[in-house]
Amino acid sequence: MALLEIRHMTHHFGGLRAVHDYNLSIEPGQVRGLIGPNGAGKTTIFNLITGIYRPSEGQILLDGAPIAGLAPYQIADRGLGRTFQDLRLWRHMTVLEHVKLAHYSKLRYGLFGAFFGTPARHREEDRITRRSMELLEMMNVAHLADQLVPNLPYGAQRRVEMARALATGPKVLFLDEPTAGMNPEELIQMMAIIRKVRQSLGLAIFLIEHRLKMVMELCDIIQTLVFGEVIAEGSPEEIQNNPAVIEAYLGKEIVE
Amino acid sequence: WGKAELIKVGINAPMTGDIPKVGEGSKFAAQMWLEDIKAAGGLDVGGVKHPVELVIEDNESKAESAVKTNTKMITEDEVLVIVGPQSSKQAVPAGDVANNYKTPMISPWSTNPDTTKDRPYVFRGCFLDPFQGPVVANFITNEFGFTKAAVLYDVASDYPKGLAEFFKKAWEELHGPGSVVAYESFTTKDADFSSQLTNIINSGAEVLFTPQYYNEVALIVQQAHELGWKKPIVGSDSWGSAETIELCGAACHGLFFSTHYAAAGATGKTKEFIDRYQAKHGYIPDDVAALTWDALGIVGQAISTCGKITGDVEDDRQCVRDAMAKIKEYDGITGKMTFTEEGDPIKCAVIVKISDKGEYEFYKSVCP
Amino acid sequence: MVFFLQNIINALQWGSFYAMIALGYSMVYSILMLFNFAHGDIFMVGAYIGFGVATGLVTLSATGFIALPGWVILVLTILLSMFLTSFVGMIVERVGYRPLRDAPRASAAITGLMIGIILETGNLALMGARRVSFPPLIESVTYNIGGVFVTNKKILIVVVSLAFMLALHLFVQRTRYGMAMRAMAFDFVVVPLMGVPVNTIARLTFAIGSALAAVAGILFGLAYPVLDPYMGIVFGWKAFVAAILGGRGSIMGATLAGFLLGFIEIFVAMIFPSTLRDLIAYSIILLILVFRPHGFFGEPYSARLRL
Amino acid sequence: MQLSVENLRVSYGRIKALHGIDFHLDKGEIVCIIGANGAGKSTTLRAISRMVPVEPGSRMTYMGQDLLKHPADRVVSRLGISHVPEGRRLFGNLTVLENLQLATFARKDRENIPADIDRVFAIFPRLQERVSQKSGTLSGGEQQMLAIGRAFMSGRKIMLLDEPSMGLAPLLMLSVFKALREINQREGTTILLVEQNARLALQFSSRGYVLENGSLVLQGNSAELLANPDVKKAYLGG
Amino acid sequence: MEANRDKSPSHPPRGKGALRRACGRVPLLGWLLAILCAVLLEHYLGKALADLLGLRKIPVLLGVVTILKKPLLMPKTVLFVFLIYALPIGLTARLIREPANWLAERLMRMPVLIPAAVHLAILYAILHIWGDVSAYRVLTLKLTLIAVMLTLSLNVINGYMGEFSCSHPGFMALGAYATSVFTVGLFATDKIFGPALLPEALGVYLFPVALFLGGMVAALGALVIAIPSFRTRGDYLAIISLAFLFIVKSMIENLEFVGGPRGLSSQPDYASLPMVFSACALCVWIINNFVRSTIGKALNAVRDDEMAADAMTVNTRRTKMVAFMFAAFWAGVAGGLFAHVLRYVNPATFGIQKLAEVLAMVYFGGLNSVYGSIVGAVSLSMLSEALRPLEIFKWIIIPLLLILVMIFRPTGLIAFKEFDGRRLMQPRNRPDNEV
Ligand SMILES: Nc1ncnc2c1ncn2[C@@H]1O[C@H](COP(=O)(O)OP(=O)(O)OP(=O)(O)O)[C@@H](O)[C@H]1O
Ligand SMILES: Nc1ncnc2c1ncn2[C@@H]1O[C@H](COP(=O)(O)OP(=O)(O)OP(=O)(O)O)[C@@H](O)[C@H]1O
Ligand SMILES: [Mg+2]
Ligand SMILES: [Mg+2]
Repeated sequence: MALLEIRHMTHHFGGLRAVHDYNLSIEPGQVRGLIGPNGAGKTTIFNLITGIYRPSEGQILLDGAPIAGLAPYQIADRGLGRTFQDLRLWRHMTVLEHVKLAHYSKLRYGLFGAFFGTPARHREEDRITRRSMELLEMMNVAHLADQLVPNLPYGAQRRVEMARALATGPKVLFLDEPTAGMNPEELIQMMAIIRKVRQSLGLAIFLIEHRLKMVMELCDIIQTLVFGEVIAEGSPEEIQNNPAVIEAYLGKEIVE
Repeated sequence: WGKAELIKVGINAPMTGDIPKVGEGSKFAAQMWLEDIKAAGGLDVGGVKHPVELVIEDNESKAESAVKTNTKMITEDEVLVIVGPQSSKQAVPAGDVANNYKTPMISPWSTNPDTTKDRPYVFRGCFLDPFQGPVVANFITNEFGFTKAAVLYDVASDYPKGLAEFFKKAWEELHGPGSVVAYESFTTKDADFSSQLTNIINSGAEVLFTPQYYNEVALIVQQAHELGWKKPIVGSDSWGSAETIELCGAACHGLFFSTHYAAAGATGKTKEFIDRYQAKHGYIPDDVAALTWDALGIVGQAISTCGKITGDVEDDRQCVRDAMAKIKEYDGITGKMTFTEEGDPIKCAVIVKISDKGEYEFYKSVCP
Repeated sequence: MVFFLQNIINALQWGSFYAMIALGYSMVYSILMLFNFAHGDIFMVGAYIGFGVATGLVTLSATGFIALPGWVILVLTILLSMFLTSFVGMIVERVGYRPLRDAPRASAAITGLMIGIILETGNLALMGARRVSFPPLIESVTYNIGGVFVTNKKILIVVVSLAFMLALHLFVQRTRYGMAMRAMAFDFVVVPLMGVPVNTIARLTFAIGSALAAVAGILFGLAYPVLDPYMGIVFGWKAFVAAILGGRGSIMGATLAGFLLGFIEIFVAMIFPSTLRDLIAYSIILLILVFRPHGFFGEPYSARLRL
Repeated sequence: MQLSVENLRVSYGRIKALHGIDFHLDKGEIVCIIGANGAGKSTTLRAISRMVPVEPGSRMTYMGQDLLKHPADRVVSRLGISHVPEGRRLFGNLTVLENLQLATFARKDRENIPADIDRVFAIFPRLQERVSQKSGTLSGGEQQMLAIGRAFMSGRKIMLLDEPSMGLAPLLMLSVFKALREINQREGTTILLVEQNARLALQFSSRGYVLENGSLVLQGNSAELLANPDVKKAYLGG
Repeated sequence: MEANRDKSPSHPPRGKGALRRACGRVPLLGWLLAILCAVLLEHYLGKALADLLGLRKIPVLLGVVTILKKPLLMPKTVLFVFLIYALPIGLTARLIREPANWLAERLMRMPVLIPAAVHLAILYAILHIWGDVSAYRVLTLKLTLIAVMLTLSLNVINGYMGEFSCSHPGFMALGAYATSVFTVGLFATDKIFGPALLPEALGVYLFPVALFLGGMVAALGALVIAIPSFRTRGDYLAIISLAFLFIVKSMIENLEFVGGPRGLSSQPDYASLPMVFSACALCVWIINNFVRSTIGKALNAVRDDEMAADAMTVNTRRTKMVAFMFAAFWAGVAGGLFAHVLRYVNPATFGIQKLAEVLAMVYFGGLNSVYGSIVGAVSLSMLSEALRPLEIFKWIIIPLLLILVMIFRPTGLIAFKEFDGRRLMQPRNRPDNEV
């Protein structure tokens, strides 16, 4: 049984069919890519899986259990972590607080601890601080721990978002254009980070990207989405040479 | 004989907030009273002329502020006696403070029984709702012979609400249950009463009683006429302001209300006061000014009859309070007053008719 | 039936005030996304300015110098007061809102609240504690139509306010000024990049909103001729309710919600014991919002909105 | 020289973003500015379109007249300098069409507007399909097209583009750049382009500047810069 | 750090330059002890000094009231304040700097509750002795402490969670009435509830229970707003909360058994200074604990980006519900205390005006900040008390001041600042604690 399995997922916005009969199955440790022209419905697929929208039709199974219809926080808690295409960080919080907060559902002190500052709470806070710092180190942003996020360079913000997503303890990590707005050097750094994450945490990754270098080098299997439908699925080489993909997405000049 | 002790009189009045006009009236009356004392060279207590100082404080028309003001005047300024606060929502909690500190206080205008209840140090200068309600009910019955009345009042304000209830009770005692055919209310600061008035007109009432303040009176009366009401409208002492006519105009001519004194055709001291006030401030004093004036008169008399001011403010307060409780038949501009055990005055009410010139004419007097 | 019709007339008049004031509120609200808590007090100032102008004109006309009929005075009063009050609005914008444009919205709301208090207190200090009576510019005539009483003033009020609403709606929906206003509501930082002069639009918005408040103030003066410095508070807050209930930035919504509020208040008082009016009326509002969480014409909460 | 910038200095509070840079644009050119994250590229564009205040001593002239005496809206409406801001910044509550119309707010030649809108749709047919959709719900790439279209509507003397390739699919990226070149050639619009994707930017432009930590460190024609080993190392991914 | 320490309420007016540097290394403990000295001085010598200077009484509120009422007395008043407060505080603080630092250091080595208790005890002693001089001061103090609770609890919703809630006076009213019904019904003889049901003596001990109940009633009321907040936010929620306020007010006006608009009086005199002080200290402590915990930080996340919060496992519904109920609880407790300080409540007290007052305090002091709320509540309460002699102009000056603050510090005086008790109490003899 696959880790995450999606069957026949379809979604409409009003009259617009954004996603049609979408299927996916991710195995542990896999890196999957999702590419497609702008407006194809990639982000919508992420939003559907992570519970921000509820699919009009179809099933989503995580470890065999259906998760469609659960609230986003419940889905996140069960092991789907994500980043956002348009960086959704909390303006007034520090980097460390971001990562700590993502431990929310796993906190072991309740409101009582929050109100009265029990020793259990202090222990717990110390524990998640340590773990958060580890994650920040992994992302090479530990030195920024006490900064407020709006002051950070764009690339750092992306990495904070990723650390935050990892802190939820995901089984599958969803990355929506993690390198948008980065220069080639940062792109290479980001690729290294993703490899590191995959190796050390052993989780599956699902990636939306327009930077071909990234997709082709990192992904095991790539899906190409056009108008909400998957037109091709396969290894990087297969995709790169698929005429339909070239036609709809890559363009001849790029491939050449 | 050193210098004569300074006597401080506190005035706790709403200079800002909802009813600044009331504060203004109290302040003006108090200042006139002080002028008189000054002219006389001080307040004569047992043959010694004591200088008098007014401590006028703003209570912002808020309960907590009135409490603070009273506390401040008592403990900081060490006033001998306090006049005010005017409305019950401030006078009730402020009275508690005065009573706790054993400082005599007289609220000229508060009609809520709680203000003075079980508080030996607290007095008031006006009659209470339980008295005024029946006065009006009897008056209407005797004068017009009506049996079906309607009431329109402000639920969120304690004075109109209290009076409305007492009127209703008195009326139903006279004419049986259900004889108040419409009992309608609105909320402070409302300006439109058309729905309630439509209900009232629809109910077949013969008379409308509305114990409201003057600004609302103008609106109620005009709107009632616009909705086709031609029957009498009767009010209470809260109508007794020069502004009622100013705001209401001809619409109010010919209406009746019960009050403490009638400005038009007043004679003697009352007229003197009215003329003096009008000369100075340009308008005929409201009932609240007249009541404050009387309250200060009572205070003055109580201090005088107390016999001596020692400078030990606690003893003096006790002395003044005892003297005040003993006042008999104080002859004020709003009538003769004697205090009951609770510190409430026994005094007559006056029914006033608004003449076609817009003056308040004495119509008849009703005594308990 | 007569009874019912009468209350509809009542509600129309009452609702038109809420609608007019909500409209001015909604103007500012929909453009700058600010709660203009000073709006109720601008309404008060408008009424007083109207009072001043009307009294002046009446006196002038009484001297016989130029005898003007009542309706001419009324029209002149409305126009002059709109003009004058719009300056008050512009000053409020300049002093209280422009410096705070990048600040959290709530801070600007607090400034508005404070400006309101200053206007109230300033009025109290200037005019003294007495209330003033608005001059009856037109002879009140009551028509009895089958037991339903209607006055010429009521008709005037409803008609004038509906006319202003329609005009404003067209202005906002059809003109580029209106479009610029709606865009500013969303993100005013980049509005200048479209060649739109932001300050002018903001000033214009406040000017229009305040001018409407002046009209409302004068009509109010005609219908309820007692003015006091605190008369705007309750109206301001209720307009706040109506403006938002209508839906963020929707002129039609604000109008509709204003009338709705008027109808609810009048009819609740008609059907239920009137002591329970606020309790029931606002429970209804609350329920409406529970089931329509974004007002009548509003869009869902957008994360772009500042604090 | 159409636009000349001398000693441009900008700071955000205590953070100095630009330390006095000089550059110029000639009419009809395509010029790019490349540089790392946070180098001050966007700030440069914002300074030209008067979105951020500049420090005293900075000079900017447009066709010989002082640009600094114009507030932001008049830079667009009088001088015809339009700006596609970073992150698109569409008016999400307006429809696609309304966004385009709004950009013509101050235009005097109102009769040409419908034709111009049609031209935008000709360049980006996708927008025509979405013409009455609220722009807030467009996909990232669609939004980018609209942002460019909007700039096209508001001013065409100079267009300042802040990372137009961000988030675009490869094919679309090409068509956007083609469209830009078309606008440049047909209308004679000068284009100042800021890009992370330095290779693309240099291929597309005729001249380039390299910005590092708020100062210009290199300039030259694009082919030279492409061949420059330092540039290669730092910005072209080795 | 330094700047904020100066603004915290119990501190003397800010010194300048050299003086400031000299005082800079005095720990909080030192300041508290120095102020204690000053108030003791006033307690024992104040009257004598006032007589000597020809002032009739010890000036309340640092003489501002006196100066405004009688400007001629200004030199004397200022001299008094200087001799009794400024000079002794400055001198003592300087003199006991070393021992105080030593003591602070020792204290900080113990479990944090102990130094906290010591500091609070001294603070209480200061307030108590200061208040002993006149009942007016005590009353002002109590109402100020209550204002702190209200402001702080509203900040939880409006600052930390970023909603614009208008219902706080409503919560306060619920608490005030619930508590009053409890105490008046059980422990007082009055005309509404008849004779006392329980012996009077028990009342004082059960008062905290009454307050707790009041808080719970308010918290239940908060559900009315918390539940719609799942579906809507921002402006819509603002008017829901406003409607709630109108509803509560109207409901109480219609409840005859609590007196309707006439109000409810004869509450027993339970709200003593120690009671109010402990409630306030508890409130500050618990709220501060909460907002600094990761669970509390979820409020900030919901404010800044709810969708992201949701995707990061934060149960946003629960978070909102907790925030509303928690804040309402404290507003209810504050309301209960308020009712017992005044010993009278009526629905008119809990209207728009109260709302404007609390909102002003929150935004003046600073959003998202416990410091800010304390500073906002204390400074505005004190200011509006001190400016009372100006009557109408007070209501021009205070709003102007607020507008200026908003223009220059749009998020309030001390916004987004964590209140760290431990750091506050640190000894300051080492440079690293200086900052
Ligand atoms: N809430 C919504 N309401 C209506 N339409 C929507 C909504 N969200 C997205 N869409 C539409 O659905 C389509 C798919 O959008 P989506 O954001 O998934 O695209 P994408 O593949 O992520 O594109 P990009 O690469 O540009 O980010 C787009 O045409 C968009 O306009
Ligand atoms: N609004 C702001 N407030 C404070 N600092 C800012 C602001 N905007 C930019 N900065 C700072 O100014 C510097 C230059 O920023 P700018 O946005 O111009 O960089 P950029 O070259 O466009 O980078 P990027 O590639 O990330 O867009 C950076 O250090 C940035 O942190
Ligand atoms: Mg996308
Ligand atoms: Mg940039």
